[in-house]
Amino acid sequence: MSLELKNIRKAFGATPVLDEVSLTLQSREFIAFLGPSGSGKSTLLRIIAGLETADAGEVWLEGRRIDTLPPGERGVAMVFQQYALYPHMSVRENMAFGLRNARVPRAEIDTLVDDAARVLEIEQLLERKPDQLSGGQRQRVAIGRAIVKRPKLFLLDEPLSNLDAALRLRTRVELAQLRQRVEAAMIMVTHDQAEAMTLADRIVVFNDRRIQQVATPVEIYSRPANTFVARFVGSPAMSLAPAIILDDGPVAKVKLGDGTVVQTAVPRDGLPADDVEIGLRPEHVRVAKSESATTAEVLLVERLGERSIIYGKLKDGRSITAEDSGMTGVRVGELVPLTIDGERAHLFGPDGTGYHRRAE
Amino acid sequence: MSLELKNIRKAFGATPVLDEVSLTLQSREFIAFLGPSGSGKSTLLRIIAGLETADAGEVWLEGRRIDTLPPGERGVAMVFQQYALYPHMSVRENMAFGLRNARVPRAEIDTLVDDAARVLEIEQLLERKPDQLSGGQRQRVAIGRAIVKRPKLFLLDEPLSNLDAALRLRTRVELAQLRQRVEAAMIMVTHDQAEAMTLADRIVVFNDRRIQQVATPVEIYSRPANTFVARFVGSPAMSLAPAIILDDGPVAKVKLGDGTVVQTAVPRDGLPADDVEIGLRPEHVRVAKSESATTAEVLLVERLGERSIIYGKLKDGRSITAEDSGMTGVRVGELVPLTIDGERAHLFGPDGTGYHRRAE
Amino acid sequence: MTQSRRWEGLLFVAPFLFVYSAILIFPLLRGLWLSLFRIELFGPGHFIGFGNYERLFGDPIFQQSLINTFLVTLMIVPPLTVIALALALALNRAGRTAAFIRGIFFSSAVLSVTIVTLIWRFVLAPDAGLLGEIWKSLGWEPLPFLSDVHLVLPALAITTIWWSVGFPMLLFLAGLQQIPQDMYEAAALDRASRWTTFSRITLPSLKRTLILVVMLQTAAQLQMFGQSQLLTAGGPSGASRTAVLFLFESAFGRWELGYASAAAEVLFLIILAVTLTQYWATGQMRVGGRGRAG
Amino acid sequence: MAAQVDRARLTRAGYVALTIGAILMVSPLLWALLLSLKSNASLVGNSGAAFHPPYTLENYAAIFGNSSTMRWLLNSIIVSLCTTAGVLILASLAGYGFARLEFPFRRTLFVFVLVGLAIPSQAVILPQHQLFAWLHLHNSYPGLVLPGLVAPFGVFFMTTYMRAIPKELDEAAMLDGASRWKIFRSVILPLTIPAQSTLAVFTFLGSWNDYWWPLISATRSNMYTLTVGLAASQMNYAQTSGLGFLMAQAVFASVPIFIVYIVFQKQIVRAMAGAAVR
Amino acid sequence: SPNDGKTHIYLQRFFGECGAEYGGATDVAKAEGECGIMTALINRFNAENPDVHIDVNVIAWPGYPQLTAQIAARDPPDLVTMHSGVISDYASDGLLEPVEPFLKEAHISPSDFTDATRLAVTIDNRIYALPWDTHGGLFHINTALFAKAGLMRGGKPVLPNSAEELLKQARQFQERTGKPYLIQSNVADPAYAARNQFTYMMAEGAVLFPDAKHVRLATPIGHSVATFFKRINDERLGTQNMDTPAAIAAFINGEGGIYPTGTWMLGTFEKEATTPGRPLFNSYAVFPYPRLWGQRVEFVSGHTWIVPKRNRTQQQRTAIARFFRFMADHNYDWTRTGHLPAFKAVLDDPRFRSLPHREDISPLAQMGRPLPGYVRRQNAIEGIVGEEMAAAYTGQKPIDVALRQAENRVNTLLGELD
Ligand SMILES: Nc1ncnc2c1ncn2[C@@H]1O[C@H](COP(=O)(O)OP(=O)(O)OP(=O)(O)O)[C@@H](O)[C@H]1O
Ligand SMILES: Nc1ncnc2c1ncn2[C@@H]1O[C@H](COP(=O)(O)OP(=O)(O)OP(=O)(O)O)[C@@H](O)[C@H]1O
Ligand SMILES: [Mg+2]
Ligand SMILES: [Mg+2]
Repeated sequence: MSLELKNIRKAFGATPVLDEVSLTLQSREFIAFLGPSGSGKSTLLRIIAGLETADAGEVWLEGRRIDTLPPGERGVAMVFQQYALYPHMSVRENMAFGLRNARVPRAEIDTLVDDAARVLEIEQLLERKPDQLSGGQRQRVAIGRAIVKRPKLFLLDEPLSNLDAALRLRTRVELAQLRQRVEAAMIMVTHDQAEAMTLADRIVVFNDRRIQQVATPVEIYSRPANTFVARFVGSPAMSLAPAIILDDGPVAKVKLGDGTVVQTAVPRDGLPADDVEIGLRPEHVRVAKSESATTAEVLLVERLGERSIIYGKLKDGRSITAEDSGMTGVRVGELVPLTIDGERAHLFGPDGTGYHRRAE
Repeated sequence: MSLELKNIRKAFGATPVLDEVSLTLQSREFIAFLGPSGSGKSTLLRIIAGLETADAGEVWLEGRRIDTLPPGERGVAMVFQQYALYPHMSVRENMAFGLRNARVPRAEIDTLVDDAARVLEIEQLLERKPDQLSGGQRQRVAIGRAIVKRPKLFLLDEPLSNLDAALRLRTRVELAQLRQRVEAAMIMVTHDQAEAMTLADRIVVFNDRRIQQVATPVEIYSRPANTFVARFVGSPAMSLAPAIILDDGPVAKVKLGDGTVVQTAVPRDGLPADDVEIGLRPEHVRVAKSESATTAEVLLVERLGERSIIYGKLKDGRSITAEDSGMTGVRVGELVPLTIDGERAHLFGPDGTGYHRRAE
Repeated sequence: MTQSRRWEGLLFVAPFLFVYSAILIFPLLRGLWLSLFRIELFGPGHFIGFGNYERLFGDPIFQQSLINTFLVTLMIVPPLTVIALALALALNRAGRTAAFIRGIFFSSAVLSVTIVTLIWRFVLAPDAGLLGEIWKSLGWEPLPFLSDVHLVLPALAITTIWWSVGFPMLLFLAGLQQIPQDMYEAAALDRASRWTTFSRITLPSLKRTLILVVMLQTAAQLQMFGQSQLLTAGGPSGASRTAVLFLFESAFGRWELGYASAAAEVLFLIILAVTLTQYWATGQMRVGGRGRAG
Repeated sequence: MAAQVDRARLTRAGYVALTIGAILMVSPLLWALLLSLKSNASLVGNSGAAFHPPYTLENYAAIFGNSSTMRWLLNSIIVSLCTTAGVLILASLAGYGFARLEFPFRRTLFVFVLVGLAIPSQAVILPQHQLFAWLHLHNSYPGLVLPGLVAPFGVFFMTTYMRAIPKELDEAAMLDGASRWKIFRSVILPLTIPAQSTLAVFTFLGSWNDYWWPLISATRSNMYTLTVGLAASQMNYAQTSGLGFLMAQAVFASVPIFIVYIVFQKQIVRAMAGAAVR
Repeated sequence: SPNDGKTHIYLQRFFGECGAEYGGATDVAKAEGECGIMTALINRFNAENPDVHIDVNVIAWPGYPQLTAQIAARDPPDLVTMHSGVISDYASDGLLEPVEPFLKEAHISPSDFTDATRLAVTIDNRIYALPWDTHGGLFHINTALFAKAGLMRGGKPVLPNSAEELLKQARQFQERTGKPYLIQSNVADPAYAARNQFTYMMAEGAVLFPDAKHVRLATPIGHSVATFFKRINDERLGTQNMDTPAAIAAFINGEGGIYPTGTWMLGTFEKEATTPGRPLFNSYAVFPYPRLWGQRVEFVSGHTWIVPKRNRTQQQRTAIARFFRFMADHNYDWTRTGHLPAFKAVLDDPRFRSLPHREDISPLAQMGRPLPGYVRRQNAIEGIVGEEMAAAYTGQKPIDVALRQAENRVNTLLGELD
């Protein structure tokens, strides 16, 4: 067990930001904090780093309580959103600064920095100043600065959000590889779910001052704990629509507002009485070749190359998102038949709790 | 015909930025400028707006030569990357500013602003100052400021790049809808290809001071004019590998470096003699259930929920990207069998020109 | 944060606060104490409560000096601000010429007040001065800038503006460079005329600088001393005696330490009131907070 | 019509006005320079003589001929440099404290410092003199330097400037195990160099031209600063017979500051962009 | 350095610094100007007294802020130049040593002093300074213009004997030459108006200071003096808007008939008068202020040497006495500056009388009147009276008002003194 957070509470003035947050990280685990803006992700990260003090609660790292220590002594390293490189220091100095403060011998500093630079392929940049680097290079320096300290825990606050799409993708791959090479746990804050899904062992979904779900990416995607997680994760978002449970069988069969009946694989037991919401991912709602269970009016077609997303509305006005092949012929305004893959449907109770088919 | 650019040339000091660029826009067409950073997209947009002067060439809008007019009189409106809202003016004043300068009567200004605000759903924000708005709201105000002027041409310079992932997606949809409602042509600069693919009628791909290709999104994706376009568009990027054309049949059959033979649908005639590159989109390289034509070592698995991306390397060390289902069991380090959909393969000549299967 | 770290901040400000309190605040308070005495430079003196203040408010010379001070401040601050702003606008461009001209407009600031007044004496003196010569060559009667009750304050104002235009100009230049370029582009697309661009974009964006300049200049001009002392000795007939000259004369000329101290305190309170009013009015009071990237 | 919509092009009238303004600014200075090159005798009763040759360097010779001048120059340099260094140190420390650190009464203390902006120096000069007399600091370098260290504007300036530096830098350094002091010295200070140069120039300027305090504090000729020393060299209180000499002194005394300004001009403008304005 | 076995005396003076020219000069006769002569004198003293060394501290004119500061800091010099009008301020607070013991040791008797200087250094029958000169206002005259105006008799300019005559001559002068009769420095120079008012009120026998606490200005005499000078301005018989440098330049350039200013300008003007080609060449004469009514007296001041109170060794006291003796012996040399001697003997010295114009101005040493020694803050008073009178002369204030305000301001000032 690497990091343990116990009942962290934090308010800025009168506005509470975190409410009794607890969390445990395994050694070498890569955790992503995912959540909308303002949900307290950065704040929690900063509490772990010691840049912010919690109002209550404890932070333990590898068996040591660290929330009483100054940031520099906690054994954590952080990569900031804007990198926060020291603009007046060369790349080498930037990376060496923390080591020098820790009174590491000069020779050892050089070795550590050179090693890290090799790993990150920034050896030829060591003598430059940050403003002579491109965005991606800066990022790597920021990571390098964290690596050299050989921390027990890496904290990354939206490390990719400043990069353009292409670079972001590349850097994402680099981060994933880095992860294999360093012997530390990592926490990455993001509000880009693709990032979280791609990189993390487990994802912590935040909303409204609380942790909504802690689970592996696959689980978060396929078994969202509640409507918030369901809608927040997945792009395009899951369509949600009110449904009534029809009374037969061990797995729920539901009827949508437009009359469509969907046979789900969600077990009946535990489900609330009647009013639920059905959740359908776009890839489970496909444009049918022929007549089918339900039809929708097409509002917008997004052609993404390898597939297309169809934004439509059902007969009762509920919006639904469907998928079709990249070369779809569907046009805006058309009525298209849809097939719903009921096996993959999710149900949500009135309090938002999610119910899913039995785990495989 | 709405906008016509004729042989635009532009250099900053000694560095040329645009080289004989010509382009024609239809009325009400939505064009996206797509290209890597520094390829001159913004510069061209600014030349159209009159914020920059071309060294040579002409700009015509609806039959009128406009490159001699001051920016305010060209009948174009622009949405800036950082929005460039006037921080000391309320939303209403921001939107009214241009109209007031054009001496539109006060009552008419009010109507126009109210109308635009209604369309953009920012009526309740009209009295706020920009710093009291969220990123998405600011964006809409910036668009509103452009709309009220009823321009013949909208210019948008990376309008979405400042938004977070979720908001970007929503705003993208909004932009698409806006597009249906205004009677003007639109040019949007972006380096996010998903954005360009989703929204534009046609995409103009820039690189290296020149237009690389002008075509519809589907065509850009399925028939890239050259290797640059091929690699730049599509995420994850198309894998490219050197290949030798094997001499038989009307369509090319090629052999990759690891010996794999791929039967493409690209007609032989017009193809260069022998050395070509083959281009394969990830969705056309799939993890096979059983033994298959080729195998790759897995370097990284990106789980995107509904599908997974496998980054691997072929036996000859060439990297290749493949796709698998969302719940893939593939692990890093494994050797996996791959099926290549040769029908969808692209070929590229030594000068980079693309050759594709016959258009459907 | 732990208690010790909270006090750590105090350590950073302590050296300045110590020097500041010892060398500025203590003398100020001592002056306050002295102002309650009838006391000369030498000799014991005796406590008279607010006697000095009563005398001060009944002293027409002091009242006149206060009025002069306000008038001259009013004559200086607005034009100085406008000129400095105009210069900054004109000189806000790259290139050696602009830098050279900026240097010229700053150059007067390096002179000491002694030299400035000496130079301006030769400009303003009606019989031998530069302006006088120009006037005469135009066939006009030279204006007696330094001996006419109504012209002497404007003369001081002109001198001061010439002397101090450099610093505000630099402040405005800096302010201008902070205004994002794209706002101007947006305005150009909005068909804003040059005047509209200036009045609706540039000026509002410079608000903070403007206030800073006005505030600093107001405080500085309310303390005007050297120009009045050296150029006109406060004359004619006290028409250019500023408040600081008054207190200087009281102290060094008439040795009325208590009285001068009282005048000093009154002047201090006035300047404080004016400065703080301006400061509060602009909401500069916010100190610290989470200083995010800017 | 084109790009540079920002820096509105100067109109012809603007150019004319600017040129006239520049001439107005500079002509008194040139005139002073010319005067300094004339013998005193030739200027008596006729300052117009400045516009005709012969010119001479005798006034400068007189300045350098006075054995004390170099001593005064040295004093001025020492005092101005020490004052400048002191102000930079104190103001930077305090600026950092006010901009970044939480401590009791921070806002109150900041306002307390701002109050200093309103204190006319003439108003405290006598109590100050008494204080320094008690401390036996007159006719000493500390006596000349200390009052100059009280620079509320410097604190105000550094505070605003430092507030504009991204706070993440402090935090990164904290995680790098740097102490508060180390952060201040190694991270923040180097980033405030433009502001430091501005403050340096203005402090140096003020200290160099200061007259009244050195006048009453340095009463021994070997402790005079240049301003006081040159004033004492004045032979004639009416400042007439030594006009050329006087102007030579002015030029001589101004040159060092002007050099300082030219050297730092770029930094200054950049610095003010950082502070002041936000 | 202090360890050279010599007795060190710390002397503080104004008059400027001219070490470049006179740094090593001991030949007093060859020195020129206040600064030159003073520097040479002190060099000479040091040379003649090898056991004593005078450390000179040159201060900016007039040096009182510094002296005050030094006294406050308990570190005053041993010898200081002081205007006679200022002595009372320091003396009455007990900050100065009475100098009789030094005079005695130097064998100087107060009766050697001219009347004007003796009065000036005596307060309550104690002598507080060694007087060094008398200076006061003189009529510096452009004789070429006077000739043109028909105002020369026997090679001497005709000066008025009464107020009316002055006005008449002035009008005549103005008519014939087209130039102003009087060059006046009215701007930033309160001393000019104060000198006029004091001089001509004294001439009518007015008691300006009946006691140490009161001034009497708003009297019929005061009124008529002010009226007279106002008339000069009303009739534009004098220049209106000049400050001192402008007035000096005007006089040197022959822009007016008479420039009433101090003795200290004599040297400068004389030099002009002996330089061929200058407007003033061979056209310069100078006299004390003429009697316009009443008695022939004139308000004057003077430079003196004072000894601030502090602990001194016997050697230092002796050295000060020797300095006094030396200065007394060399009083003539100082008169070459244009100031009048402090010692009667010099007035009769043929060397003095043979100096240009000295015959003409020497009456000033006898007719000169300082303000009474018991009057303190004479500088400040001069400033106040000058300011108010200038306002009255130029018509900026009604005469009554100006006189009353001057009186009130001075009385308040004096009344506040303990
Ligand atoms: N220093 C502070 N003072 C007051 N409120 C703060 C402070 N820091 C953060 N907050 C508030 O606390 C809440 C949580 O902030 P936090 O930065 O942790 O969000 P986040 O999840 O990181 O959001 P984002 O994705 O936008 O970075 C927000 O409402 C924010 O406004
Ligand atoms: N004012 C300028 N002066 C000099 N060079 C410039 C200027 N503006 C742009 N450039 C250069 O011109 C090239 C094209 O710039 P442009 O802004 O058009 O690129 P872009 O395609 O919009 O890139 P991005 O996606 O980063 O916005 C770049 O190399 C840029 O550095
Ligand atoms: Mg955050
Ligand atoms: Mg761009």
